[in-house]
Amino acid sequence: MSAHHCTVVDIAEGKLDPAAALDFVSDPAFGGITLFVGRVRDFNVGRDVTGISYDMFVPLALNGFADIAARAEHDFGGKLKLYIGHAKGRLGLGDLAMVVAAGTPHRDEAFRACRQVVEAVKHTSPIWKQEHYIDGDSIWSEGCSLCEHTDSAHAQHDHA
Amino acid sequence: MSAHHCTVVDIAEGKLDPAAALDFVSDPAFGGITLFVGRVRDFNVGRDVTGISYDMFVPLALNGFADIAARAEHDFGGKLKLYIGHAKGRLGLGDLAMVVAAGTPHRDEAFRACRQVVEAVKHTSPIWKQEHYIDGDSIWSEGCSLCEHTDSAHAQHDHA
Amino acid sequence: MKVEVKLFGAFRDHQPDPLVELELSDGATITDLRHALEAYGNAHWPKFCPKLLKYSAFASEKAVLRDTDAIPADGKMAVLPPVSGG
Amino acid sequence: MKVEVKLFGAFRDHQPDPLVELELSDGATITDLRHALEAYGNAHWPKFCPKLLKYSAFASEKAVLRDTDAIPADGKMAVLPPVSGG
Repeated sequence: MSAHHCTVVDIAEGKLDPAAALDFVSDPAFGGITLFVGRVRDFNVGRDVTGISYDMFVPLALNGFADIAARAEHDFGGKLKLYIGHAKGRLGLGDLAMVVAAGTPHRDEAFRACRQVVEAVKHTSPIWKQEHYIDGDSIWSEGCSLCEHTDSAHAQHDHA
Repeated sequence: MSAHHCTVVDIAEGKLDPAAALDFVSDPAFGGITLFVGRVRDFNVGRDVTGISYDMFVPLALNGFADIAARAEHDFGGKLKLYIGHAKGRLGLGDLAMVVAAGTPHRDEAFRACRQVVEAVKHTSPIWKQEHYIDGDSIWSEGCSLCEHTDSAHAQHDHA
Repeated sequence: MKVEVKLFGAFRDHQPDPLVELELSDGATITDLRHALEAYGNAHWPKFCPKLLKYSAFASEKAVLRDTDAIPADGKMAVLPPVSGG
Repeated sequence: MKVEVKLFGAFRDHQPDPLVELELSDGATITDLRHALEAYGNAHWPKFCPKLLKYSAFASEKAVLRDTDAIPADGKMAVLPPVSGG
């Protein structure tokens, strides 16, 4: 599946690069490219945030990214290139947590494929976010259960 | 309206820069950034394309971009930064025709604002596309009428 | 009043200079301008397509105008065929 | 069989080493593992929250497993609390 690039970048070793994502999904046959960047912001649910740590089960996450890409390819046809990248480790304000890009012949598919992949990564990837606050407190975010018995009953999750 | 940057770049003088668009819409309070890039592709409606010329009524286009941004700000709240850029002149394959970026606190608004702006630019801006084909022929694309009396009856237009 | 009409898109193919000068009565509307440009096109442009003009709008540098609007006093107008940006 | 369970997310706060070793009977299922980890948590983790475990899934490096699935032969498992990527 050379049309899709899935990566996890440890913040200690490097940063996610939106330009590389755009380059990867560019193609002479593609007129539309949509990119999503998730950044660590300074405020969430009423508290001042100083950073976010991302814990991740890397091999399963990469397997899942490949599954998500295969699903998008099925849904949007073969003329699709995807870049799926997520950061790992302790991120500071403004650091990039997630970069997803989709390239397709036409813009509608690019927007929809990008959105579908972003939602799938956020709701199904084995990634856990711990927010650090200005008062020194840290809290693991509530999230989406991956249990079959809670399929339709997500634990409450925020939309960061 | 310093939260929005609207620009027209003549291909003879420079290129649209997605990185500049991402930088412009980034903000410590924003967790979601969505970017759209429209590129000249090599094939359209069954013909091999060698390039596209964009004609534009620049002052009216820039006025329209500002209106589009104001409308998005109204629809998605004040916590929004937009970058709206369009190229002008004779573009070659792979050149960037359009770059739109939206930054917001949460991703849903970023996706929706970016899409809304892209559609508005394509359907209402005084910009005209002439495709050049490998056989030497050139054709002005059909488009969306701006006449009030054809409001709900667009002339046929392609979705490049 | 003298009205200058800038040509865009497919209208540019009709003549090298992308500007047409028309003479209209003072207080003329966009509808009057539309008729005057149609007459000009029929007279001067061998490949003129009245249907394209029918789907075209008229605008100043600030806004697209309605058919019932008066032509602005400076007489600086543009004719906008159906748009195809992006 | 010996089963190694990697801890992620909030489970990491319970102990410095993010790995728990459990002894289960051969042919044990994910449900058996769930019960064994609950017993381990109750015994060793003062702040253990059974409700979080209830909403947690179990996975190999390849896939999330169902409660009725057998534990893979290599016994290498991970417990996944509700996820919050992005």
